[in-house]
Amino acid sequence: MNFSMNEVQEMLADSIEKFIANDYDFDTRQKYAGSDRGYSDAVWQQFAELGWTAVAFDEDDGGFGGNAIDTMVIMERLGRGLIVEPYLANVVLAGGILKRAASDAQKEQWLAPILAGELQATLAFVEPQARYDIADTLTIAKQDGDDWILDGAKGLVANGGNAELLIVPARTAGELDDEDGITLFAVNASSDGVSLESYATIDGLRAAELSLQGVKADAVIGEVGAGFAALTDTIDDAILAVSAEALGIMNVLTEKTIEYSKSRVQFGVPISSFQALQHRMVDMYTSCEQTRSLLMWATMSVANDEEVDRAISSIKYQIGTAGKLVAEEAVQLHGGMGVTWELDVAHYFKRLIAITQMLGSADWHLDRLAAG
Amino acid sequence: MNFSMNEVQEMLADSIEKFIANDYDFDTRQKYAGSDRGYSDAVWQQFAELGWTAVAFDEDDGGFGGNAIDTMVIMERLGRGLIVEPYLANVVLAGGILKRAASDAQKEQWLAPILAGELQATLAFVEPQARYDIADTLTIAKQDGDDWILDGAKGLVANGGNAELLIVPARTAGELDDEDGITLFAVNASSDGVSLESYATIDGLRAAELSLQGVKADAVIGEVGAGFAALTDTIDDAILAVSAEALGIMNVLTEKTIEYSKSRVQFGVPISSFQALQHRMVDMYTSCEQTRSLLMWATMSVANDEEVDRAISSIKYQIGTAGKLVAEEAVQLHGGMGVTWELDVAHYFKRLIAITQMLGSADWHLDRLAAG
Amino acid sequence: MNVTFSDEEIQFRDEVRAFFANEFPQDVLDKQRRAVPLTREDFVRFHKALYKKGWAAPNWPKEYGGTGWTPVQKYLFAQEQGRVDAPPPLAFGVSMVGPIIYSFGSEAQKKRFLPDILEFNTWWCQGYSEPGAGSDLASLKTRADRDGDDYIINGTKTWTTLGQYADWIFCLVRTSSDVARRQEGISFILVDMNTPGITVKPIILMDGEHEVNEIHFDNVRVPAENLVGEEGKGWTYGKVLLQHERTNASQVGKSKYRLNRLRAQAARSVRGAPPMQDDMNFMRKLAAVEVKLKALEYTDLRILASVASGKAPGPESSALKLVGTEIVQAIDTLYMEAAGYYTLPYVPHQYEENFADDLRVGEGNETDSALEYFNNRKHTIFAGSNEIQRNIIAKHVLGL
Amino acid sequence: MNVTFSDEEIQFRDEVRAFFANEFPQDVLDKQRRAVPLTREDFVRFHKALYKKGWAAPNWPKEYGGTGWTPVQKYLFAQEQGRVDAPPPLAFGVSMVGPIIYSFGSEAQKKRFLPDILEFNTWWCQGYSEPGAGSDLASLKTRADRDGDDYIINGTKTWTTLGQYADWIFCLVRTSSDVARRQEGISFILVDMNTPGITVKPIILMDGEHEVNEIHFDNVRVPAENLVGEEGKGWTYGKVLLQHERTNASQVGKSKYRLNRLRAQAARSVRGAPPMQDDMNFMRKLAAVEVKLKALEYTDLRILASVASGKAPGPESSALKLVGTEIVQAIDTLYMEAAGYYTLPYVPHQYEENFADDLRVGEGNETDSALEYFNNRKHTIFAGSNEIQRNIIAKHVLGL
Repeated sequence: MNFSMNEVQEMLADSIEKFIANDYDFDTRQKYAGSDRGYSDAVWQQFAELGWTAVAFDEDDGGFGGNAIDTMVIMERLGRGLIVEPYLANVVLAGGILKRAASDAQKEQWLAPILAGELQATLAFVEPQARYDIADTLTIAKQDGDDWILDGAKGLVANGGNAELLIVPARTAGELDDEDGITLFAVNASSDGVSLESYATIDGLRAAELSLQGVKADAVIGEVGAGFAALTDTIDDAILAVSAEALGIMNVLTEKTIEYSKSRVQFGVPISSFQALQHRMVDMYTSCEQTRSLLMWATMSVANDEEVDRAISSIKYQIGTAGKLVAEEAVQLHGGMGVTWELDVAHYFKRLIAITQMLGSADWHLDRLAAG
Repeated sequence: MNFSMNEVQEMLADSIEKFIANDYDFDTRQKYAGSDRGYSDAVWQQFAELGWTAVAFDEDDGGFGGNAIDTMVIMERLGRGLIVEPYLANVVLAGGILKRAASDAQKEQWLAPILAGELQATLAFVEPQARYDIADTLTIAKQDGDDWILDGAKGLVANGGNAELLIVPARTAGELDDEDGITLFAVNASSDGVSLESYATIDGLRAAELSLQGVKADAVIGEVGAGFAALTDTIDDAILAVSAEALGIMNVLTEKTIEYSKSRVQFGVPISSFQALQHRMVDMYTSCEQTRSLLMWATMSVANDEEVDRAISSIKYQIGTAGKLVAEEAVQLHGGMGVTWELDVAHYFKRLIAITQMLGSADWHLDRLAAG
Repeated sequence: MNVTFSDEEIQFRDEVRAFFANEFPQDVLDKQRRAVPLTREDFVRFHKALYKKGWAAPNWPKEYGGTGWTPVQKYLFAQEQGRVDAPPPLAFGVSMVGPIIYSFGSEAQKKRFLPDILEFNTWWCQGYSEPGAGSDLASLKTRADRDGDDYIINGTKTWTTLGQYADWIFCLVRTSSDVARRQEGISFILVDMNTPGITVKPIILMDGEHEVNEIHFDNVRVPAENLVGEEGKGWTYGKVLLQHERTNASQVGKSKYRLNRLRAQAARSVRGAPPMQDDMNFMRKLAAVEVKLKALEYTDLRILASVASGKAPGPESSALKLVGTEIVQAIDTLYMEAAGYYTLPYVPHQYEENFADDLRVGEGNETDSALEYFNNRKHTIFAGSNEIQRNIIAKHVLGL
Repeated sequence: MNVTFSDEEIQFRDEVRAFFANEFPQDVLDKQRRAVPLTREDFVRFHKALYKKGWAAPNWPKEYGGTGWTPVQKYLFAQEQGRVDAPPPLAFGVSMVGPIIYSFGSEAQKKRFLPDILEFNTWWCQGYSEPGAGSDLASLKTRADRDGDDYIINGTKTWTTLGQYADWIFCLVRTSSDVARRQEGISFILVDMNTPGITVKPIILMDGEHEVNEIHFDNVRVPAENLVGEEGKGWTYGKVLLQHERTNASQVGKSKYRLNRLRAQAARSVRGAPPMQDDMNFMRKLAAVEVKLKALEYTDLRILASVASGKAPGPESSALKLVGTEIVQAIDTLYMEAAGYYTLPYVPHQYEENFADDLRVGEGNETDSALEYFNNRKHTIFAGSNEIQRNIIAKHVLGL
């Protein structure tokens, strides 16, 4: 039994922390978030050069043969840095589908350049009517000779405005929310009939509403009608990834709150001396510890392919509840300063809240656990 | 708009408070609770002589023409005194059925002696399998010539061991939980086939498991098959009554906790000076105030026959949640003393918890509200 | 015990309802419902509508142009206002500085300021909090030094709501430091925002909106005649007002409106998704908040009734702010749960007329849900944080 | 990062499992499951079973008869014990006074006391808390005055668990008052419960059971040789022990057992009512507690791993007690919700053999649910209340 990182992970963690400390302070983050693309391409290139994009891929796919545990190590630190670069969309989502379902040729064509930072990609898995059910797919694909023609709409496409490659699950058979009959398509964002309405999200990142009207797909990824397995496994990875990111944020918020409480003087004493606030900060701390424990369990479970559904819903439920508690307490205990745009606390808060709202809310996952 | 008591209510409240202050301290209460019958018949006679049993009945029925508001005034104070005398079973439950459904002759025969304290009665409305659904009735009554023969089982019959008159809802038609087809029967507790297993309840009161095997009923109360209306209205009264009792207990627990915190010295200061405890006592206080407001609304709604179902489920949900919070905080803040049999706090706690478990739990009533 | 209203009261309620249906600017109501921030001109128009109706100052004595309403009438007005989600009148002029001026000000000050407050010709803002003095207001540092017939003011005030629109500001300033209690050195003074040396610096809140400001005073020269009441008595005057700030803090009307709107929204399908009312767990939470709100409404009424019977609103009104703001934030969360994924798009002002339809995202004010949630975090912090409210109740109500 | 166990560890776990299945008194397990209080003799029998197996003292060094288990082995033992709901070994002798004696006691004391503790020939109880000294233990007043070769003890100890069965008691007593810090006047002494002047007064808890006691010392003469270590060092010795009291405080094994039993109970119909598992809201709450418990299990394991890697269990283990006891009480509430109306009957001991079947009320241990809920209120109060635990974390972990 061992809860510590291996050497490679130590090095990885160390280099990311150094990068954030030296090159990614809050003002820089805000500058990147406010830029046209919503992130810094230079930083993205750096991630690729340092190999951070390739950690969790097989050697054959040009990766380092890591797994969910390595991604956890990375994402927790990206969370601490409040990083806006599109790691989730490119590496975890698009990369996750490709490594699972793509042919060698397709990996050559798309996965390699994604990991190299040369191609921007994403997975358009949310449909407006589906709430959090990824099987709920109205977008349809019809065969026309050798071509597949897609029609439908996808929402909240992470990094959608920047992506050149869109991976689009569409229904080729079955009913509204059948798991069978979903096929994964590679779609070039510049194809006729593709329209992407890009916008900022509440956390300062970018997403887009995607509409597909008679769009010719570039290729089918994996087998026709059998895309759901790769889709679910990829979404599970994404849930672990954002949960690790959320834990990083929860810890930063707790540390900053403790720090602030020691420096903020009211009634002649630092507010850290008020017992009512002390006890609430203790609850923030234990929430972080409980969340870290659960994240480790969940990540190891997925890595060992044990109790995966339970692990995934448990950790996302935990993030949805403990994360919300820590976020709200951090703002409350920062008082007026906590609600200002100027202070980083509000932006950690907003990213954390955004995470609680994506990939299944606390209630949605608790329902899954309750149904057993 | 007016939230204060009228003159009659003021007098009533005043006389009950005086009685408790002078004749019903905690040791006395414990003595009565520990006696064979589980209450003091002398005290019960006194209640009847003072007319406290007759307040909420029409003049024609030998009452004072009061309503749910008067009962609220009484029950809140009986709660403060942690009274064990069977007011709920005799007056609110049995009396409630009789005043609504009984013939004048039957009122003469049973209601009058109940209000006079000469007859012990109760309503056996709980069935073991029914959880909190009063329509869920398996006990059946079959007609045999002019007689009705009852077979079945009832649980948690309040005051069952002492009651001479049992009012028993039984099914004369319809399915398991139809509202139609339920008939109210008067059963003499000493009839053949009646067996009553009496026991103490966690709050120091008494209840009994009732089994009916080929029992000949004394009479039908009201119309055959149409007993449900009187039954629901009576249960609604009972919910208001125990809610008022619970509010009385909540206030006592909050007052005692504040008092104790001022006298209990730790680390050289009274624990009332610890801010974390102060804020928790504030939440106890606001819970009491919120509960009082809701009880007043609910009671007036029932008195004016407006939004009755919503009012009833709202107040019982409030008692189930705010009551539990106040009860548990009171014990916790009393520390070790709070968990001892010796101190009255534990017994207020247990009665309050018992109330949250009867006549529909918080969750059960919240479901009713959610279903609209 | 009863909560029935007299015929006169019913009649009054109908008159208020008619006012909001006809005389109140409907485009302002419409903006409010679309969560579009109101312009300065919007505020002025609806205040003038109230003035025209003679309802500008419910709390003022009749002699100064007040309505002379009973507590019940004030309650009914607030209810009707909440029922249509009308923006509440700004408190700074009519509810805050006005009462201080007619209670403690000179005749000259009354003549000069009260009519313009009534008619909303002058926009007032509040200068209390300072960067270093939040919950601990008495530690404020902004100094007003006497210089001939003037005071010279130096310092910084913050969290000044809508200060960017203000013509005048009322401030608590320190006029003396050698006093036994810090409070005794504080005075109450009125300052023209156009006086040289005043700069208004916007503070953007986390929802991206400009609602509050930081106001810097750099040797601002103010005529001594603008001092209200006696030097050093400012704290006493100001406290009356903080008390008042809390009395409308339950926000019951507004919360009722939002819950009803949410129920209606939950009854229909949004974006083709199943209606939220099919989700029993969501409906349970909604019902639980409704119970809390119903209780608060009656707590409000109970305090109202005791005020009506002559008692002054005591510290127990702190409980109104405590519970009221918790309910506001619970409702925010319910809206976000209903919006689900569509909480995420950040598209402010997308419901303004000039905003292109095809750029809008989501439905049913979904994308407002997060912005409202963000903005409403302030309710448990500003106007005396809920921690301070608990301290007040602990000390003054429970005697701890 | 992994939580796989070595083959040796798996083997050990199986051995423990076999022990509880065969060598541990099965009637004791059976009583435990029926929530029947154990008799003194029950306790003695199962402790002797542990001794016979050589597992009496997992925490002791081998030289004194300890098992020399690794932290992982201790964890596995606790897991297996929880899995069958076996009563945990009493802490007073082997976990509390034992370590103090072999760490700070004289050779004579070691020879005299340790073997009987191992073999459970002497039953020990704890004399720390006093009526006036609960959370603030250092304010204890029980005095031990030197008189020749003896100490004369006067005072009262309270909350003494199972003191009615005890042969010996270990006490913190005040041997000197003229010291700089209150702590410095405190000494650690061992007292034979049969000494004249000791009276044991039962304290009945709200569930009606006799579990704790008040112990009065009236001029109790104790040989000075029973003092452990140096006079005035008792506080230091005692603190080690309080720390230890917390390390097994998560109660994960027991809580796991209770949740599994509840899931099984929820799957079947009780009293002909629909199974609780048809109630989604109940199952949601159950699932939520399971998540909390899973997280705590891994917090436990993480601390365990750090201990295994040589670090001492620090104040962060306070979090284990905090969360662990909250979970215990959350489970109590779930049992009461499942029991519904049948929480109410107060029929203690109704599952004892000699209890007449037809006098039993309810099913599925329903009528225990309230008694267990009542009794478990103590967990957030005794052994350092959760408020004290929060203070400890605030001070020693967060540096507030």
